[in-house]
Amino acid sequence: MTDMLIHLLLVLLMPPLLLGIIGKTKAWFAGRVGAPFLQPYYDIARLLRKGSVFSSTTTWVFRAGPVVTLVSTLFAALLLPFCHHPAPIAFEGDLILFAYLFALGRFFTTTAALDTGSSFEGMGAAREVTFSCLAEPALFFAFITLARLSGSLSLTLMLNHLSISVWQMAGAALLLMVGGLFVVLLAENCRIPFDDPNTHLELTMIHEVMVLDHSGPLFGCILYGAAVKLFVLGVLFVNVIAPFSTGSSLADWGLFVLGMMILAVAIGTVESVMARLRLVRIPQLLVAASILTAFSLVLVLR
Amino acid sequence: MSASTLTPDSVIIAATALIVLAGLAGLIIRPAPLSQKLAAAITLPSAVIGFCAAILMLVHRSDARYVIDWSLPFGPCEIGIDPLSAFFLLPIFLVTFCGTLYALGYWPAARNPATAPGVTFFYGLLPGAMALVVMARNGALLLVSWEIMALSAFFLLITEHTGEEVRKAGSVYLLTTHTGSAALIILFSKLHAATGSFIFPHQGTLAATGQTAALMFILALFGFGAKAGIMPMHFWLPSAHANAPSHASAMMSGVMLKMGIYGILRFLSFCPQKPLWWGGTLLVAGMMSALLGICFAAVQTDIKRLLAYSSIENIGIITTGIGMAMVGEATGNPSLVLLGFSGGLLHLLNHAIFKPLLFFGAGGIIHSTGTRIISRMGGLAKRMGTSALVFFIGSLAIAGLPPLNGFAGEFLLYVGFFREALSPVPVLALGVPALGLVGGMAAITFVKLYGIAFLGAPRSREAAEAHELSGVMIVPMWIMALLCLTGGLIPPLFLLLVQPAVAMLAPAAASGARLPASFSLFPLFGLALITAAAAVWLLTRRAIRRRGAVTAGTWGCGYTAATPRMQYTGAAFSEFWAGVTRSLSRCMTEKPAAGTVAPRTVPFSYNPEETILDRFIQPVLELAGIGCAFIRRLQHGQLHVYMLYIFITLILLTVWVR
Amino acid sequence: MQLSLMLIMPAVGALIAWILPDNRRRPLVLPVFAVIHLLLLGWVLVDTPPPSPHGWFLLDPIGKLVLSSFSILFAACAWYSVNYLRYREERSNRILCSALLLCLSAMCLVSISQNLGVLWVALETTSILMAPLVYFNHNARSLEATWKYFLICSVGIAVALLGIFFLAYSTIVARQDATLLLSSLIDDAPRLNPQWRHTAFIFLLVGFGSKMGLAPMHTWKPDAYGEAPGIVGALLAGGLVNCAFLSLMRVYQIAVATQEAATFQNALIVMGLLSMAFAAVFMARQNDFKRMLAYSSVEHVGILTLALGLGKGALFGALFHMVNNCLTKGVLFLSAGNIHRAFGSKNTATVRGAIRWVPWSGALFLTGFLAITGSPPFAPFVSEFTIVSSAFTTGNYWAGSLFLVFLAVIFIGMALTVLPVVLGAPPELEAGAARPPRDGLVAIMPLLLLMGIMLILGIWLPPPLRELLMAGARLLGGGQ
Amino acid sequence: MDSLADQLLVLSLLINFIVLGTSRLGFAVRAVAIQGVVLGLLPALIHPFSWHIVLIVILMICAKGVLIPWLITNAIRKAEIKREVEPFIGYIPTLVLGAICTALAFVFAKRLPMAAEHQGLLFVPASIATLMTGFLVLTTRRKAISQVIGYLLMENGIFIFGLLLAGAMPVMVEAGAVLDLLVAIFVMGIIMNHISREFSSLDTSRLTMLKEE
Repeated sequence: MTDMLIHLLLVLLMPPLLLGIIGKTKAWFAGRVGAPFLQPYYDIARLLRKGSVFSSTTTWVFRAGPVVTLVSTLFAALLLPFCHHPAPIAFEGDLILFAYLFALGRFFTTTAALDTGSSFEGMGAAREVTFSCLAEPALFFAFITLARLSGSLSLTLMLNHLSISVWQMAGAALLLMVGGLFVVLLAENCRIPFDDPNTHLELTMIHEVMVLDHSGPLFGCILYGAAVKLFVLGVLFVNVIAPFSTGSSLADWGLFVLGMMILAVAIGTVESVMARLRLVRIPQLLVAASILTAFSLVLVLR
Repeated sequence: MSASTLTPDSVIIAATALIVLAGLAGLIIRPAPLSQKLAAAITLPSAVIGFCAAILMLVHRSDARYVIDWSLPFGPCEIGIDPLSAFFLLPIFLVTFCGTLYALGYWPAARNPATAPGVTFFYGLLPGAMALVVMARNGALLLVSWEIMALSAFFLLITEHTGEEVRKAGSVYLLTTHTGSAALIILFSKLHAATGSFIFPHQGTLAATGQTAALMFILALFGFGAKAGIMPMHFWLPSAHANAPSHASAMMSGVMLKMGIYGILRFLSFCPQKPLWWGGTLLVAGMMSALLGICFAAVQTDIKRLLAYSSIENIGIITTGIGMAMVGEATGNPSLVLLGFSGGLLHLLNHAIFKPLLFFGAGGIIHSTGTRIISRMGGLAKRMGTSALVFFIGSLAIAGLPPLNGFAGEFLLYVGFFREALSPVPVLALGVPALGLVGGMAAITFVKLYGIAFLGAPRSREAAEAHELSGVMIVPMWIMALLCLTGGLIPPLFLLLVQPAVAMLAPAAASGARLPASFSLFPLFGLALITAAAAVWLLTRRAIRRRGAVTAGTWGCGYTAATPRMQYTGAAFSEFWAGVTRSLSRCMTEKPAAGTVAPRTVPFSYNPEETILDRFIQPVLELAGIGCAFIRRLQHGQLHVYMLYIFITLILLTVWVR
Repeated sequence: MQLSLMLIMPAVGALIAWILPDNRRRPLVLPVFAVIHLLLLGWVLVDTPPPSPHGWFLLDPIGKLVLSSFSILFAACAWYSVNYLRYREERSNRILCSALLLCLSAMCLVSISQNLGVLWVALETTSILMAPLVYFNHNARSLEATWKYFLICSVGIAVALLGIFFLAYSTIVARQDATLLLSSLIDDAPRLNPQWRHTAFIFLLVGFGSKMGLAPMHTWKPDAYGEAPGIVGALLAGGLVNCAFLSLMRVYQIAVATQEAATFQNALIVMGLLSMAFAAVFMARQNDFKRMLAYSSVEHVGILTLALGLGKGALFGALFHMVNNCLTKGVLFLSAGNIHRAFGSKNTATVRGAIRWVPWSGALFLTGFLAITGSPPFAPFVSEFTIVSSAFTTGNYWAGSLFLVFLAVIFIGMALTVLPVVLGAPPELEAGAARPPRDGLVAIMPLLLLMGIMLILGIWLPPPLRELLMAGARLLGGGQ
Repeated sequence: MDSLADQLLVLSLLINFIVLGTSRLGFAVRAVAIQGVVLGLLPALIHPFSWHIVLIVILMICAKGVLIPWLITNAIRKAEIKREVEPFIGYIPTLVLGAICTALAFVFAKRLPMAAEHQGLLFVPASIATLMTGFLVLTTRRKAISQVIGYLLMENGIFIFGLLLAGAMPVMVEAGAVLDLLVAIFVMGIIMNHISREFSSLDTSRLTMLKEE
């Protein structure tokens, strides 16, 4: 029960912190002091208090977009185990629901973008759907590998089955998979090298350009939702690379939070040391990710 | 009528007859508007009754057989309704009901006095023929009803035959269906040769083995597959669906394609043992159709062609399910059989709900804007709000997103593939990423369709002048939309209708294996999701209200003189994807370089080609024509040479005989 | 008694038609005598007359089928002709009417004669009588058509006569007194001298074949069918063909009675398939829809011959298909005639959207096309399906498959000609040109009736007819 | 008696060659007429006397010897043409072909068994040869007239064979056959008249309007 509560609290509260950490890391690399860790929380709070501007072309879809995206992402969070603590919801095939909840969110975000009738947002939507479509196979190959390793079709069992011993057994495969998953993680959350969350050159952006017209509380939802998405995929990633479990549950939670923070730092590092890719390269990288994960499956088979 | 004769099966047959008769009345009685209303008045209740009766037969899993002496030299004519038939009767009656209602607004006799009677007639004959197809237990009878079905569809298709494109579509369709029927004729002749009668053999009692059985399977796959639109026999489908009146397209795509699936299932049910390669073939063909179908759909510019290609995709998914079941049967894996059949049939039922919905929507758009080109629409959500809403639901459903019915069917197939992934030789595991890709592409397709057609600012004058549809057109769409929600929130309900058919097709598996228990949890999630979304929606709305909201123009990133024509078009949206899959979806894009510093207007054309039709069928026909023209010289008008022909024939025959 | 009446009445009608001076009223003679003929037909169908004294004349089931199908077709044509000839008042229809009626009686003679000699005489008479009918339009084209038709048919029928002589001589060689009587020929068929017999069969096949229009003796067909008026086309395709086919069936009866008909049957199969192949080739891209109908007729005699060659269950199909072909061809030729008249052309380049100008004829032409290409629910499907399925059950896979392939090709070819003719938008009328009159229901009624018959027979085969077909098949040695 | 019959048959064979060789239509017609008369006489020679036979003989001689030639010569006079212009195959080659055909006819006849009373008679080869000659004329000549002549030759050939069964054939059939033949020629004559009026020539190679292009 307490685990469940902690789970929910983490899901609801922690995500913006990751953004803060990433920002701090990048600032550190740039030799700046940077915004405080809690800056994202302030931003969201401020946005919730702001008034909104709506384009005259928009319809209810425009308003529903952020909401549904946020909700579906939160639901996806309920399907994931936080290292060795079973997820609140777990059943055979929940991994499919997991993937499709993201798809649902994406559908709403992109339609909301198209609702404004702005060509920039249309551009962003087109890129978003295309890239995520290419990212789909990578994710599923990874899932197949995990499923084969654990012999089950539920995220909880799949991820909690991982352990040091498993790593020793199928290290190579898992390594390949981790690579693939990291690409997916970055792509899905529109981080560098795929997308730049805080440039303002619309033509090169994907996610940011889709939300150009949102403002006020809805924009807050979007920011929060993006954070949650990063958090959720991060959890998946951390679960794979850090399957440590000390006997006590509290220590596990600590480990988990630590892991997430380290991940955020890693992402920040990547963002600071890498440049943004040219748009045309992105599909190739995503296909490469699918191939990596596919190889990991092959390795598991033999 | 005594209680004994009022059995569900007799009711179904009566309903079918009534629907056909209603169509006939619509043809004969004048004035046309009256007859159309009369026909509707007869059809609607009979469709409802038939639907309910079919459901009754399904839940009771009852099986009825009638033998009629029809004096044709094909043995006794047997008509029967078993769970499989009853299951396929559901979409027939459902779409008949909605389509007839929709037609009152979409194709009113008052506005098309010339064509309406014919449309009404064939719109009654088509479902009647299809009902007979699924009820026939005699090869000859099935062929007859099959051809009637095909022909009525043809006549519906050529309703607006003054259009060149329509005529071409009609010819292509007619030729394909006729060739398919030729294969079926051989199939049933072979069956006759094998069993000694045209009566269908009982389940799993077909004594054919080895080559004969293989040949029969191939014939069935070709003959029925051509109708179902399995790749590569799909080339007739897009133009046919695009050029028929929309309620006819809904009937063709929603129901008629499924008749092909029915035929394949029926044939498979005869065979006692099915080699592994049968299942493999079906699986591969299905996957190919799904992937390529949706890949082509994503790049279409014509709303109805897009929907038609997505029909190919969905048929592919259904076929995949059947193939999975076949493979499971061959490898003795009951859970796979169960998941395959259940997933396939469930998706079939779902597709029969959301595809007509979308075609109705498309018809509505065409009705009110007069164009089929997506890039000429836009901003319709503001002008036709209700249709936009139901269309949105349909798009979500067909994209296979939770919590709608499209997800339920694909979920089962996913589970099947994943379970295979745990097996020693997880070849089928490849189905998972494939389905994932299909899902992703479906998202591209329908985001584009809905976003470009309904959202943004009107892209043309017609779109700006669009008007909301009349009630009779909205109501059927609502019915379908609600069914989509029901099927998504309470999949067990639909599963109740699928299970009897599955139990009939694979009794052992149905009793042996079990479906994922999670299905019973779906309602919970669905409701939770919706309520949560609603809650957040209310919160945000309150926040927005409190802080006040102003309306302004779309933020043009500093560019202030933006016009509707600068919006992202459908072509532009899918061009990005088309670029990724250039080699597959061969789109003829002409993009002349702007050239000088001050570019003049440069034309930009973008049209996806019909690969099979343009690159294979047409050239072959051309060649054949040339060859024939060569031989035709024999008829040159020289009488004395004609005499020579006779003389030579005489001599040759005489020499041959001795 | 009844039989002689059936022979005489049309002749009387012909005489009356010849005497009548009034070109307007003369056509009315046709329907009158057609009705009388139908009544007589009903009579002989109800109580079959006994064979004539020396067994020369007898109405056996096959004869009944030919006679009744032809009489129905003739009645339809007669009804139609009244209206048609009103459009053609400039031309005297004296010869036409008399020849038509004489033709009727000659064809009766064909269907009842059991003596090959008489059969030959009657057949020759029909072909002679058809000549003036083909020439009805009196222009260069029809003249050429007539010449080709007449010469080829005469040569063919001459060959057939020689075949008959051979057959008769084979009896002499077999130490029996020569006879041309069918029954006796069948009785001592096994004892007939083989060499003579085989030669005779071939000569008869070629002879009657050229009259039926089997490829490659079909060359006269497109010309004659294309240039003759619709009625004549219908009677050629529905009547003359059936008479010739009847004669071929007589030969077949003898052939199967000899117990060693394998070669002959193979010859039949080959000729049948060859004709279908020719039809398929010539129908592709055919831009003259009346010639197309001619080739379709070639196709169908091919089907009939093939079915005869297949034997067994196919014989039932053959007989039934003979009837179907006769009636459906009637619909096609008559509606084609209407379209031809409405557009003043029979070339697909100019004839478009017939369904707009002559809705009934257009629709019937389309329906007839679907029927003749063997689409359910029309009767030809039943017969063709019987034939092909029996081909597969008797193990003639190649014949069956080729049959289906040709059917498909022909369907494509025919569809690509028929659809543009019927569908689409009619050509623009130049200023002042009046749109041709829509076709009246009265004029179209006979076609509707024929089509109705085809539809009913396609769904329900009346037991008597079925019995008749069975009996006929038995006569041909196909005991079901 | 039989030898005489054979000689007459040989005569008719010679006539075949005359028809093949000549270019003058009138001459060819007369030749065919003579052939008709010769064949008309034959039954009287090979069959014992009977009124039936007499009837046939008279019928034949009248029809083939008088009526038909008269019809055709009429047509020729109407059309004012004298000779066959340039056949599709020259005269010498046709003669050679004719010879080959005749030889073939003899070979063909050898293979067919004969009834005892007809052993060693020339009937079968003669009839086949004449038939083939008829075909030859039909396929090589341009003029409608010559084609009619070819048709006549065919008929004669058939008639020669018919002689073998003259006793067996019922009178009615014989009469009917001859009558039909007469009418046929008559009709051909009429058509020829029309042709010569339409096309101002009897050259059938001009009749090629109707064809598949």
